[in-house]
Amino acid sequence: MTLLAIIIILFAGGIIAWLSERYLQKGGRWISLVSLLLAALLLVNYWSYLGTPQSVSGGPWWDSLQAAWIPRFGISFHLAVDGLSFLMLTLTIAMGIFGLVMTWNDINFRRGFFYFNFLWTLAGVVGVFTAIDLFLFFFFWEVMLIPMLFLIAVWGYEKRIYAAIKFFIFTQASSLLMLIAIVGLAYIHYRNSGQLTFNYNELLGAELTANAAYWLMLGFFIAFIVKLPALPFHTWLPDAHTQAPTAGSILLAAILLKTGAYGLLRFNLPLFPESSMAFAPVAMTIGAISVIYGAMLAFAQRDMKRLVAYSSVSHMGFVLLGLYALDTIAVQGAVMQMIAHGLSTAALFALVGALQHRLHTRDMQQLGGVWAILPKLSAVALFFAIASLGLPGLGNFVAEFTVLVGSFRSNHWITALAAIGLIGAALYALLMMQRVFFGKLRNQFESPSESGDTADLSLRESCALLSLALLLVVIGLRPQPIFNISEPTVTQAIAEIKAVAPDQNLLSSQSQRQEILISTGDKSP
Amino acid sequence: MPFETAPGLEAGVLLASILFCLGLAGLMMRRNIIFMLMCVEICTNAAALMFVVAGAHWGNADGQVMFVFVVTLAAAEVAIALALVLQFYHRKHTVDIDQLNELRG
Amino acid sequence: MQGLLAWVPLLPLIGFLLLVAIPLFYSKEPSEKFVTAIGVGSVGISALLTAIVATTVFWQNPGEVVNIALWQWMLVDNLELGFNFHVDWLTLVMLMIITGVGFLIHLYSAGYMREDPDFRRYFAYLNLFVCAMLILVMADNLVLLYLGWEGVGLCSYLLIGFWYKNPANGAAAQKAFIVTRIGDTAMAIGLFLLFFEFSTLNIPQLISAADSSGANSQIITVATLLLLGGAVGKSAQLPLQTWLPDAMAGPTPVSALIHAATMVTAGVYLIARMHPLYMLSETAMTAVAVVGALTLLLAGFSAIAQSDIKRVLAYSTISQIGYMFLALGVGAWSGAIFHLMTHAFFKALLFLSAGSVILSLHHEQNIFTMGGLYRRIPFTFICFAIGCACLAALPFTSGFYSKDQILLRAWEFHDGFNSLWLAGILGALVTGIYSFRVLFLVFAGSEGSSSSHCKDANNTVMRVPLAILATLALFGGMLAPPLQSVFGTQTWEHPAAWVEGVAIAMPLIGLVIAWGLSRQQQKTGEKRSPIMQFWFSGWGFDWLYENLLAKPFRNLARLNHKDIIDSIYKGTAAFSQQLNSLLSSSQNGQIRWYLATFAAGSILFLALLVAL
Amino acid sequence: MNFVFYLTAAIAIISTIMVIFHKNAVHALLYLVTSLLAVAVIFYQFGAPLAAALEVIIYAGAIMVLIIFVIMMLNQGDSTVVQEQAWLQPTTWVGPAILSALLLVQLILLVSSGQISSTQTFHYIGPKQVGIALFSHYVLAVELASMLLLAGLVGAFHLARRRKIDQGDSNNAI
Repeated sequence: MTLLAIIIILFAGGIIAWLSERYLQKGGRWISLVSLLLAALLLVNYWSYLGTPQSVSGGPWWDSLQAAWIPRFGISFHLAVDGLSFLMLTLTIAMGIFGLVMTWNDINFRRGFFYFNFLWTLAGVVGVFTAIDLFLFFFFWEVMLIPMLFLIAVWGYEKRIYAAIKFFIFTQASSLLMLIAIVGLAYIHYRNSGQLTFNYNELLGAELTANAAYWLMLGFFIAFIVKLPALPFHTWLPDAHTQAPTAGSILLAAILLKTGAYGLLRFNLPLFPESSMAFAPVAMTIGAISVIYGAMLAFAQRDMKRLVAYSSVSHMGFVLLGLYALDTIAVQGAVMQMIAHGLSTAALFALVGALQHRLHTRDMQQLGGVWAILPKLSAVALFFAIASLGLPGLGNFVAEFTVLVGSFRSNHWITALAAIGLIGAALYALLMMQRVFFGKLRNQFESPSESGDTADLSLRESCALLSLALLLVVIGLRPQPIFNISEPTVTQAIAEIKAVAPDQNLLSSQSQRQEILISTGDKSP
Repeated sequence: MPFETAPGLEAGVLLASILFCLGLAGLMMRRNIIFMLMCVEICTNAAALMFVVAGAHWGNADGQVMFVFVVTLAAAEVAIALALVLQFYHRKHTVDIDQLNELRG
Repeated sequence: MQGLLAWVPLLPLIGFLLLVAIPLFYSKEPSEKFVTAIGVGSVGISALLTAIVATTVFWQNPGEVVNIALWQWMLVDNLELGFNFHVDWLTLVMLMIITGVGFLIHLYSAGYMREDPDFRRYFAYLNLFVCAMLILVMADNLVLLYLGWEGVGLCSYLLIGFWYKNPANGAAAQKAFIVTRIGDTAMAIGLFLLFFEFSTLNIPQLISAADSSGANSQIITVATLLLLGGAVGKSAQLPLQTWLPDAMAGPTPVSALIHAATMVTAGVYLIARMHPLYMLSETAMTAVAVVGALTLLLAGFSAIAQSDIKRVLAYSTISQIGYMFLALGVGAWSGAIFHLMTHAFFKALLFLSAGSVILSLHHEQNIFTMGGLYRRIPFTFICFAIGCACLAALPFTSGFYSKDQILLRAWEFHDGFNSLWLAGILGALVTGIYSFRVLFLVFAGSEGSSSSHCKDANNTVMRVPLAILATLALFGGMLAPPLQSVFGTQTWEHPAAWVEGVAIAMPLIGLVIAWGLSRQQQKTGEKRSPIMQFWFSGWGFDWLYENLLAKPFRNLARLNHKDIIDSIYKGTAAFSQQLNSLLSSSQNGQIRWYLATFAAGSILFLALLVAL
Repeated sequence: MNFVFYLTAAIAIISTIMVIFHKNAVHALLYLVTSLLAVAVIFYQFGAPLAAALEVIIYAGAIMVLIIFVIMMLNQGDSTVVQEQAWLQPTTWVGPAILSALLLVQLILLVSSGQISSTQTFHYIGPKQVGIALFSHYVLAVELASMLLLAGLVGAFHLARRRKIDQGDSNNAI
């Protein structure tokens, strides 16, 4: 019931926020805050599950809720939560609160409708992270898109319509693919077993021919990596991120991208273990190339927000790499990367938003030397920039390191390639610091007399950003609790795959070893 | 009862075709709506002629029945069309059909 | 008592946090005294703690190994990492250098940076650096070491670019970080490979695993070479040495602490720490030695041609670390660490006295505008001279003892032809030349253009560290650390007397040459012959990398800044738009046009009918 | 009798040509009436007296009168002739003429290629037969036609009504 309550609270909060605009000018944000806090409070319900590691045999689910929805087609309203979902839910709610607080005063028109969209996006995402019925999953997948579309199209920056349409076409086309794959899967299962169902747990046992499984897997895969996004489907992201309002960018970067990764881990790998295994090298290559390509493009940008957006492509490449390494360490690292990237990138977007709010530009050619006028903001930006370049001791490092260590075990060369992305990350992160915060202060910013706008971070912003920073440090130094929470889900997914080909993995690692031996040759005695 | 004076089916069809083509040509070349309406009348008339000729050839009353319907149609059409012309002239003070292009894509 | 060790890295961290958090509670900038108390005090207490632990625990029992487990960092599958410290004598030596020399440099900084508007930020960075460096040397697993490794890299970046208003400083900082990051990435891949082979990254476990099992020697070779990549990057060795000369853009005490005494020697520490692995691979050992030999020569010659006092010292640092690598490569582990220690003393001394010179001359760094300063700033002169003597390894200075050990060991290391020893000896000559050249150019001879407005800028906080460091530099040779517990007892027969003789003579010959050279150069000024120009540019490495790597990358990035992949989608969109406008232009609202198309269509249709 | 047919056919064609090329609307209309009358004669020749009568009464009579009325109501004056002159340039009519000619050629080709029975017998179909067919077999169509006419009536009345049209609201007045 808790899950349903969270979703209902968010949906209802959105509607109330919209309706209340007529009576309370700025009431929407308070209503949103209250509903988000309520949702967070409900999440605390699951506190008792945190300490105790769940046995895999008893199923990984902590809590579930099932009600018939369209029984005729075997569709039910089936929500469930396990460690992975819980982490993602926590991230969702936390980032929702963060985005709300960071943009507390930013929305000047149609406030009610804004908060309506904001909360509905979150509600959709919560649904995506908890839906266990494939049809319901698809339903929520669509629910989160439309409000996001409005967020971009109504409150965005100069080229918002273009960005919104691009975002919509990409995600809609990809979710269509997913719908086909879902229906195909249910249909094949129906033909084999005579039972029409969209239930995840039952479809896990669906018997598929290798060929059919491969195509279905590809359908899911493309849908999810468009969202992730990975090469070559990433191009909606820079536009959408750049044009979205700050709160929208935060939602997009911190949460919406994670739905793709979540989908890969929750659905793609367990549903199609054999074909995922066959496909893994390709997916890992895509991931590694995304890492490098994203970093390179981030380096080439002038627009600060675009830079951060491309850095997302780079970071999410690590997630893809880790997931398809099909190795416990790497998958755990991918989960960690989802969280760490959510925190660091959300903060960076918030900072760019704050900067633009104050200096009215995000073009790095026009910025420079901002440290002199906004030292606090710059220091915080420095922190998140180095977090994003993967400095050890912060969350992103733990994630990237575990991803790489794990993937190295399944494929040396691709991982080595992806590791080059670490250099790329340093290039773009430092470039941003140099161009924006260091160097000479531009003349037009020198006189703060223009307005009180150029005030440094307010207490509200500082608190929001510092709590994120603190979280990153905590994750960086003590990531174990998170690893523990996601462990049952990850081990189960990996076990599922390992069970399919118990010796194939061994074989491949053996052959990898052989490869190394050959490549190093006879250098040492 | 056979009707001996008839000049032949081909001739009738030919005449109908010529009249129709003339009407179509006029429809395309005139810009004045009134003239266009007249050309529409020529076309419908040619079609009606075709019905009658064919009916006569096969000795069937259907041809003339259709003629009756065509006339009915023409009457209704002209009535509506002329009303539209009046309204159009009232608004634009012209009878130039080229001014009526607000439905362009 | 041993638990105190955990406080050693923690105290600077607390100092850092306090300094950073001040604006949260206090709207005004705190006074310099307060900042100094926190910044210098934290490191001072750390140094004190280290000294206490060293005397109480380690002095009595040289074989003592202290393990401090703080908390579990990660436990995923079989990847188990702890936030644990492992302290043995090797670590202890590093601890003493970092906290001891670090404290002195902090103290000096308080004087050097006085009245800088960003005083607090400076000490925050410096404290963070000390913390990271301490974690680096105390780590008991390679990932924790990597944490410190990257942490010091970050602080180096921040401190090089400390005066951020000058874009050149920022560029130098960026270069430093990125070049070292290239090495770090190699090192990271090395860690992956080690974990792949041994399923652990804990250093003692790794070493025992490598020793005991018939571990795959090829993998160990590759892994050690990759670790060497990291060491080369951090220690500014060939081929990643280009960042260090530029790193002199930072404040001079920073150069003393980070780019001379501690951080740049991290590579040496890493290899020394992992020496059992290196011993398993002859290839890796040779690589280390060759890198060291080549670097020490290349950097030495470059140092001769420099005109910026700090760049001379930077190249000399590269060269001296080359000696350490040479020592590592020939298996003189304790010699390398001993040289690391003495080098920390005398190079810190040199940088700090150079700082005094620079401050006295109002931030003038060109040695050709100096000259005859020994009269104006005698104290600095004495300190600098002591530093130079140690650097050149004149007999009975600390540098002499440590370098002698390396050269002797290299002599033993026959590979048919004593090329490594020859490189070392030639390097000793070059060292003599460049160190005394700069001494003579700055302090001796006639006064240069900027000497006239020289004003002694030393105050007490600066003099005290200088004095202590000078003493250490002179007599540090007596303090050879008892590293047998770590590296085992190494014995070697004494070589022929003439070998010793050559090693002693070289610096003296260098001194004479330097005198002549400096006389001549003071007359000719800054003109350089082509070969000198080539050396001045650091053997063209910067040029090479700029044109081979940086420029192509930048051009590629610029070419592709619109994202070539997006053009696929943009192309699709443009195509459909074209199609749309084509079709919509047919819908022009002209009834007569529609009629014409209708007629044409009928004609086409009938034509088909007729044709068929 | 064929002579009469060809004569009336020629009259019909010529007068139709005059309709489409004439500048003056009233004159053109008179030519149209002529053309329709000629067609009525042809109907008669083909043994369709009812059709001939209806052609004269409804087409040439009622419908043409309607058009005349409208021309009068528009009351454009003499300027129309000049305007028509300007609108009917060779560049305007060459294209349509070619298209129509092409169409005609194709129709002729089609007609001539068909096998027409040589027995050129035409049947006389009187009003009675037509009436019987109309009110037995086609009664539904007749009802529909009546509804069409009713709709036409109402529509024409509604559309032609002159209303006060505000400037701003002119777009959705119809």
